Amino acid sequence: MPRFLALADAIAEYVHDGDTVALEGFTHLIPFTAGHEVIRQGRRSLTLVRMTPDLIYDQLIGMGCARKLIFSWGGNPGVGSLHRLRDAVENGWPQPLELEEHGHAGIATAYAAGAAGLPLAILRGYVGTDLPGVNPNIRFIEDPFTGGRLAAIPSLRPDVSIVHAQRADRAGNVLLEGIVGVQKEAVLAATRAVVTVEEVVDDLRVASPNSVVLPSWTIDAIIEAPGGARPSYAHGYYRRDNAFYTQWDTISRERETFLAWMGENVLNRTAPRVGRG
Amino acid sequence: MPRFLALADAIAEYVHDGDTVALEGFTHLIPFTAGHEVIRQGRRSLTLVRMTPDLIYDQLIGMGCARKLIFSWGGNPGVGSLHRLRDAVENGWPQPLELEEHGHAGIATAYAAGAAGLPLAILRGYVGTDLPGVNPNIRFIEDPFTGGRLAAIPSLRPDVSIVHAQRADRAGNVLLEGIVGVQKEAVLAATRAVVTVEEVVDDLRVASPNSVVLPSWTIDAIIEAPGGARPSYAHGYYRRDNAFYTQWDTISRERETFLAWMGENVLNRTAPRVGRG
Amino acid sequence: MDYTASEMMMVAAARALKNDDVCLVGIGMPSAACNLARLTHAPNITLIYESGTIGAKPYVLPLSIGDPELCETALTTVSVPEMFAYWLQGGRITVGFLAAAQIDRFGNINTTVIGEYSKPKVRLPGGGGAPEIASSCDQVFVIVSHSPRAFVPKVDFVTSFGFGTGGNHRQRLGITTTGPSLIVTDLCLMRPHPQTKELLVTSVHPSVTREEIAIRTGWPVQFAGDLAHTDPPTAGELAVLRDLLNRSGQAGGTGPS
Amino acid sequence: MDYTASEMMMVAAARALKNDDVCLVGIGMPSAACNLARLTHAPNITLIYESGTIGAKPYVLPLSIGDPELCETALTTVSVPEMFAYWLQGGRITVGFLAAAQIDRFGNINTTVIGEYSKPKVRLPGGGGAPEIASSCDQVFVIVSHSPRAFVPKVDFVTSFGFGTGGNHRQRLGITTTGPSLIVTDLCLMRPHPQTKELLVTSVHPSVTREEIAIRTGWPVQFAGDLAHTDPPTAGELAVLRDLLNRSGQAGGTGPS
Repeated sequence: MPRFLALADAIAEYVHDGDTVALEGFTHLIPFTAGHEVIRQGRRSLTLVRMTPDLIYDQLIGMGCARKLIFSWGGNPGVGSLHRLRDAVENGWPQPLELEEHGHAGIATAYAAGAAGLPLAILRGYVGTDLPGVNPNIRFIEDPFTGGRLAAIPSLRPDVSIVHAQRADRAGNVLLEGIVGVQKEAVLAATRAVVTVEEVVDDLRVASPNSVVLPSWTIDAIIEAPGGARPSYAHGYYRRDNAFYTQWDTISRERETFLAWMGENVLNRTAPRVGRG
Repeated sequence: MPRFLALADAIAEYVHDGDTVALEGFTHLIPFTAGHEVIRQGRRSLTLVRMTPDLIYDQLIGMGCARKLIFSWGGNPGVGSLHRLRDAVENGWPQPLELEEHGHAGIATAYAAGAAGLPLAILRGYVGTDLPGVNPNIRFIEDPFTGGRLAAIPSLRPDVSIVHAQRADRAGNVLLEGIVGVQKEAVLAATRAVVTVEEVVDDLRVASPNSVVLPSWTIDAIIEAPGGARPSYAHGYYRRDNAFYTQWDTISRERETFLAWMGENVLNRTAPRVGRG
Repeated sequence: MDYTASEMMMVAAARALKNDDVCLVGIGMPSAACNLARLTHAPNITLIYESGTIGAKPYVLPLSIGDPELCETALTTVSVPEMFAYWLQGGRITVGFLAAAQIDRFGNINTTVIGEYSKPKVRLPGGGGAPEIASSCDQVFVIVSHSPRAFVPKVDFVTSFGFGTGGNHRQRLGITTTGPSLIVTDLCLMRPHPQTKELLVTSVHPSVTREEIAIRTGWPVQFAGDLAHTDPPTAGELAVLRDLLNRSGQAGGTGPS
Repeated sequence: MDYTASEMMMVAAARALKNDDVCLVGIGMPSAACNLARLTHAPNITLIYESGTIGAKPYVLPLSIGDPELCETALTTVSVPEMFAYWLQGGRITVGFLAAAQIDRFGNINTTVIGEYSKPKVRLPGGGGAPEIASSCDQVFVIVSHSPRAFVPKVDFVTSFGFGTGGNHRQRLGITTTGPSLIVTDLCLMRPHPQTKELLVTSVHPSVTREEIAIRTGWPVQFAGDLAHTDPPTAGELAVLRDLLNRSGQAGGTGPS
């Protein structure tokens, strides 16, 4: 049974300097509120993992929380670059950022392999590309049956995965619905799992026997954080703030405007002390 | 877009002598009606694949349709032996049956690998057991990252997979709900896919965006076959006939009673000529 | 209070389960034992059936591992490939239950064939989920009737690896889980010796003698130094169990598994 | 009827799609082109976004590949690991769309870095799904604005493999799919030469000259012997496209992808 915690307490307890951390979400259900608390608590030297590092990772990187990024696509979807990510890679500001770069197929299957207790993932991929030349974690193995070659990458096993979901029941079971991304895999692959939810309810309201549910005993901490995915969205609760994603391009382009925005909108706010569900 | 066919026409067109055939279903949604038509049409030399060959495979084997079985558990769930399977293996009646034997984990991941276009599946499995000694399709590979050993088996790619589902819409999209087994993987891994359904409807009535749906373009033929899973069951339609599973132990124990039952209940019936949905 | 040997087995297995266990449940006695635990001292135990039903709370015991009752009462139902990949192989199960046609002194189990594989005297159903349940669950509980036919010096076929030839054989093969930690029979409980891993009788059921156990074990069975005596089923345990079996139409026993 | 170069690109890409295609759709122009096809000549086309939405029929164009509009209109939404395993790698996609920061004469694509990888002049977003889209889809369509900066003799980094060094390089690497079969630019359509696999101009858009194409291509571009002239967008195509862009709030263009 997970603990129902306030956000600040959960981040303090479960996210440590130097951890490998995945805040997952594929456009939908991105755990912004949790990420902001990681920034406020000043975590350092994190290895961030994510298929699609987007604005929250741009913010974590720009605020100096990360020393390494394991990723496959680092852009602002439909808008353009992540300027803080670029500044870290191109200019080492505020500190250098080591990259371990994959394709989506690689990261997705590496999370799945982690969830499945396998040390590696295999896929038909990377053939002919320059990625294996810059990422020693992309290798090739021989199929003992056909003699064919397949790409192999180590499975992903984050120290802690943080995801946002629609709701939890009071026993701590969690429902994810809509674009579910790799969140289930990220949770099951991780040593520790922290989940923010829109609401804690008596009845999980599971629509189908095959709905995506994380049982309570797979989760360490649950935080009730309404709006916790904004400016991304929560299917059935609120929609994506596409305008903010566009504005971020301007906010983040220069270091000064970025720092000013972070000060006003993240650092000077305190995490809501929501009581238990 | 799949074709809506009568059962006899679909089996005649899509199941050929010598094919590797998977009639999948994990206790739930077992395609009995389709299997009976395969028997009536006298298919021979089939390689049957199934995690849990149960009564319909006992019938196919006892009627001489199969030359080989790829499987992991061949019993009558909660009741005991499959007597026709045993008679084929122990006494070669009505003909010898070659076995390729795995564990559930192996077959499940081999279907998944087939669906994923991989030539092999890897798993932590089979270590210390005698199965690799009797199944040359169980081998071991070395993980290039840790040096550890993992079991490897060829992916499963049936010539034709046959499954039963709750319903199809008129465009040919199919909904599976409840215990969904490996049916999605079996369909996606196969060269040809035939689906019997309880009903063809205007509205698929999908409960969740994450419900298990097979898009029309993954299926070759759909047959409206109400009750097509009996004596197994269809979640939301009818329940499992546990009494018949128990009776089968008596019916199938002796060759004569088996043949009499098959004559009366399968051979002397014709497939319902259901029109298109 | 009168009770049957089967009832003693189910009660003894149920007692070994804890409230926070996540069990991969087999059909028959394991299912009865797990649900008895859930209905008595372990209300929050998680029951998983390999059909993909997670957190099932069946009101009546299923005949098969995929009965509608399981899906209808489960927290969620996942595909079978996911069940074996994320949940079993992923190391999420604390206790897996296995049956055995044969079990040897080191807890290796045969459910494949009696006789030679290529020309068997009896073709058994096979491994199903058992080979990987035996290697991936933290612990394995085996429920089996005590007879020299079942308790053999060496199994005809290793379907599910226990402790191999004993000692650290599991670790040498790279298996990190505990293995068969409890054998429940109609006569006694057995547990592996901490070093040799040979199965020892650790608790004798009421009104069973050492001689009876020795006669019905196919190797020179050893008894633990601190041999215990199994408490008989309590009236409360029996009432819950019989009610469960009765409403499941399985009062006469749980059928062959 | 007046139209923009972007409109010509989207219309030309849409025309290349068939009613039974299963498309892996990128954001921006590919999404506009695929939905234009769906709303005109290919009503049954299947649109898949790599967020897991299968059979999406968005009324408004999404800004991201995971906008709510996609899930809400899709036949079903699967997990991202399933999307890449069963649907892309499984060989279920007939046409994948790719963007390019750089593309070379053999259709190799760079979306990773300009300059050296370890010390890039410009760090681009990276591959995302592209490396495996390029190898697993039956065909790949590339939509890219025609400039010498984009059409380079050799890409700085091969993010997505096209035809490598040409000829049978794909087959030699064991890749069985067709590769980039159509490049749509604001000036022309290009297709690979059947043998050499060098990209040839096969159709010139209205009022574009060969010289202009040559100047804006970073290698000595060749023209097909049976060079065609692209039909301008029809009034019907433009009406549907503009209506789609307008209601999506993207009338000024589809934004950078």
